[in-house]
Amino acid sequence: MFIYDFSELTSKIHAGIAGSFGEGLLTTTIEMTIVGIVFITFFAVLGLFLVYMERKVCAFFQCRLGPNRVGPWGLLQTIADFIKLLMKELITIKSADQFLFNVAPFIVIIATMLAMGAIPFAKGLHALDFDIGILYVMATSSLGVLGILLAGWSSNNKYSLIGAMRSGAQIVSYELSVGLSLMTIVVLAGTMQFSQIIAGQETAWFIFRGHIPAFIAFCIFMVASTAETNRGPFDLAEAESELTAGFHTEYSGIKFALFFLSEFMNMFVVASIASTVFFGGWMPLHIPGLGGFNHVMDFFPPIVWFFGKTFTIIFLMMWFKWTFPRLRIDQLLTLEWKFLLPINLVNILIMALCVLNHWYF
Amino acid sequence: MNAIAEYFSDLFGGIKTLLTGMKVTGKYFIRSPKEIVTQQYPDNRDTLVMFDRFKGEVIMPHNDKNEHRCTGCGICEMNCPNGSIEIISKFEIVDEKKKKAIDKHIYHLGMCTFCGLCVKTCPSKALAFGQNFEHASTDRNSFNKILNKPGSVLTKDVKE
Amino acid sequence: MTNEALKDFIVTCAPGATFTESKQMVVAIIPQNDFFTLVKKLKESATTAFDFLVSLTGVDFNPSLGVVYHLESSELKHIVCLKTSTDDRINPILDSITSLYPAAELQEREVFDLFGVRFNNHPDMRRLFLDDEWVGYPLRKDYVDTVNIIDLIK
Amino acid sequence: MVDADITEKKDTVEEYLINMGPQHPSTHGVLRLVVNLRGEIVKDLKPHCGYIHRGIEKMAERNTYTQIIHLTDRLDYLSAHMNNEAVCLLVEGALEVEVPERAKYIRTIISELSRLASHQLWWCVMGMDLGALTTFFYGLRDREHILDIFEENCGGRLIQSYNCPGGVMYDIKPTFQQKVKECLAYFKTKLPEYEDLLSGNVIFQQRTKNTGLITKEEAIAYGMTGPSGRGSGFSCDVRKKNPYSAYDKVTFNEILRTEGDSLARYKVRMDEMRESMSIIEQLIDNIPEGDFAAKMKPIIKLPVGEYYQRVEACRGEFGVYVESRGEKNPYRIKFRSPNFANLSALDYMSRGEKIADLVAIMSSLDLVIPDIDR
Repeated sequence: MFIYDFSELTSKIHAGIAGSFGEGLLTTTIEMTIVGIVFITFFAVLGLFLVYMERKVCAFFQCRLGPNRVGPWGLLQTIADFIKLLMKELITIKSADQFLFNVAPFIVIIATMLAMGAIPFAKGLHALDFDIGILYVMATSSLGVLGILLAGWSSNNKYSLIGAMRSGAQIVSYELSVGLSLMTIVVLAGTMQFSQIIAGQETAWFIFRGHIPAFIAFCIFMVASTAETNRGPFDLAEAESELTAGFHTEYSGIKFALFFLSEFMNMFVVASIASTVFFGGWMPLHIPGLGGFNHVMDFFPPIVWFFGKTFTIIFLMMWFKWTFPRLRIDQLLTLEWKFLLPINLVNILIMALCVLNHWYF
Repeated sequence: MNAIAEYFSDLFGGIKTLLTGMKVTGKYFIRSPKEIVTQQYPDNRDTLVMFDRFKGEVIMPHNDKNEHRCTGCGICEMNCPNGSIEIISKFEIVDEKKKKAIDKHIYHLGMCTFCGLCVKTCPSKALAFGQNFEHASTDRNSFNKILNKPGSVLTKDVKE
Repeated sequence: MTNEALKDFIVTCAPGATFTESKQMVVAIIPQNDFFTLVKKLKESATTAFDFLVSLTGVDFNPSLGVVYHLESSELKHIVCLKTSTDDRINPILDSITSLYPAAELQEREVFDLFGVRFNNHPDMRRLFLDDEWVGYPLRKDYVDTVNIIDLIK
Repeated sequence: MVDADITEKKDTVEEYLINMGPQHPSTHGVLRLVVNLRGEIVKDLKPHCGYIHRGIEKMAERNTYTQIIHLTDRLDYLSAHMNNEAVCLLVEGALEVEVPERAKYIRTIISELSRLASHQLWWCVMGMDLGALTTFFYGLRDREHILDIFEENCGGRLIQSYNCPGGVMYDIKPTFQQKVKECLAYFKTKLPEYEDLLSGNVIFQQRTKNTGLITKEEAIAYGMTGPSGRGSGFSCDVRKKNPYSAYDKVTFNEILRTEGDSLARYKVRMDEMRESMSIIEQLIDNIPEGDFAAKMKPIIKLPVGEYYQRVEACRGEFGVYVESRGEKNPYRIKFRSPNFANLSALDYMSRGEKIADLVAIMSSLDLVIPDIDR
């Protein structure tokens, strides 16, 4: 296996900076700043691309063309929209809680960015590699609900409040399923560290190694994570036909754009976790016993594998959104507590049995 | 036991209906270039042909000798439910006889509801519907149109 | 039920009822005081069973103000038209039939809005279409359209 | 007189008011509902109408009978043709004019095409209200084929003004039959997709089943007609009850369901689309030759008296009541609009339901606001 390890590059950069500034606080600060700038740039570019992708994908589902006027195939449409949102007036609500109202979108976006830090894009290409990586991602990604609750509460709008309360109930419930379905794989992998999880999938991806329980876990993860990102059919917090725009009814301009962006970035985070945990992340498709095939697969760079898998899963989530009607709040909770959670618990037990008896590949 | 069977039949039945729905949208996604029905409106202006009965606006057809068929009888004005037609007539001296003719046939497009009564009731078939539908304008005076062209006269073959 | 039997039924319930000629249905003019009891009987009696309020129309008969009711029976499929009116143009009051037909609630509000006829025992007698500050009742014949909204043509 | 206006209530910890509308995505126009909520549960609601009140009845009093027709287009714009037909039938009935058979056939076919187009629009909007946006585009796409037929033959896509007393304005085009058949053949391949995408979907079923319940007796008392009434088992189809135009020459079923919930109303409409297609198929090849309109006097004066004419519009019974004093204008004209009666039942139906169900119920009633406000 000759996959390029990005840690070589990063250690070279580190050596270069350390050579000039010496090991210490200054170097760390400079490195962190560089990482931060890289992430914010990546964040913005990816967000714009995802919005474009959503528009095109949903257009094709709906027998439409999608954006096609600004730039070739409408590629610059999202950039134009972004500029428009930047220039729009920021409406301040007279009776809103100003501080919370302004801080809410940033909480949402920061939570998403924190979660992004732990995602391994290629071998050695990640900002953080905790040994409790999965736990960290779950913890940070669920922080976003705080922002949504605050946004709904501080807007002083009843629609917003209903949306925020729905979102709270929804995320608190579905966090369980997301966690448990990831735990199923953790049982199989024996580690919570993302780099270790990917290394464990060198022979074959976990969804194949863990066969039935892993597949069930994947299905549950897909459902639960779609719910956690507040995307249709679980977009009750927005529910534009009931609550006009839910928790962000009163937001405009760039603050609205932050909410908008965070929805898409959450989707990316969730999809990349799914691809990392179930489909080996940047690990190429390996089938045990077929050395030649595996060799050919290795020629594709890992970053292509990672984004290929992630965008496939994002496409799947878009497919859900543009096909299904929205659930009602009681049905949403019924789905979680009556179906997903019991199945998940049984599933994790089955996985434990499989691991104990070596019933996996 | 029955309850458990019901639980699983609910679950799998539900998943099956969801997959059927996804099959429909997925089919359209895969066949998307063929299935797209969007009309590229301003681009397809050259090929866009409206049906001949399409009620775009009321027009008064003139022949190549700049003659129209309106005698100025006022039936269209009377029949119009919302007063969008105004006829200003004048008296001409033709063959030493005083004769009524139209001076201006004013049509207020902004008030028209396209009911078609003027066209239908016109005894000399002087009015017709035009197919132009791009009426948008920033000047409201542009909606007050004079249908008879300047200098036009009544054709000879219209009986009084 | 034949039209003749229906006429007899109406006359027995409301002795003051008179009938006008119509090819389509029985049209009965009922005195204001007998009206509610008549409708109640028409609805509850098994032979008539008028349970469906088709339409409720306010009419300015000039000088009297009235309401025209079209009732139909969903089972027996016969239809009747009832008219009642009041001569008081300043403070016209009729009986509400909302307690018999919930469908009448909004329609009576509409009549109040456009003709100014108040209905006794109506749960929520407010204007429906026009704002509360509107002066006059537009569908009355003596209504003067000061802002010239409706009278567009001459 | 007690003013029971719930807008005067104050918000408390338990109960609060929200204004749905006049600008709200799911009220489909400018209807305003003041909803009293307890958490997500609807306690009661009050409709506030009049945001699009144009005084059509007052305007009609100043117009002649031919001029009124184009005003009725603007009531329930999705069943514009049926509304026109109601006025025309009333005038023809009062003057005892015999309408040519050809006109009757054309009217019936266009009516059923309107019903089909209206139900397609309703279907896509119902999906959209429940959050499945894709249905909206599929419904509109299929509706376009019918609107093209309208445009070619009547000149208008939505509001055709195709009827006139005595018949129809112009004769149909020679391609009419061919185009209608093609359109039906096309739609028959698409209707199963509607069922796959929405009707069968488990989320949709759960959302609509047992919500907005109304019994047959209540539906009659509230005057609910059309598919909404038939979803509760109220046999109210005017086409069956008092056949007009060419409805006595075709065989079709009146779709009745007894459940009385949103799903029943949905299914009634879905089945009505099939019935409409069957009616058109029975008529399309048998359009008799002859005049497309009877000769009418240029100035129509109705004899003194009162007239009531009912037709089955897309949303229920549309009625026209005319009080004539023998002049060329009606003394009083009233349009009995089906949506107005259906709206009055909304409060009853949505009590105790969730706010998300309220949206589904409104969708299943298929309210068209200009018809309510008139």
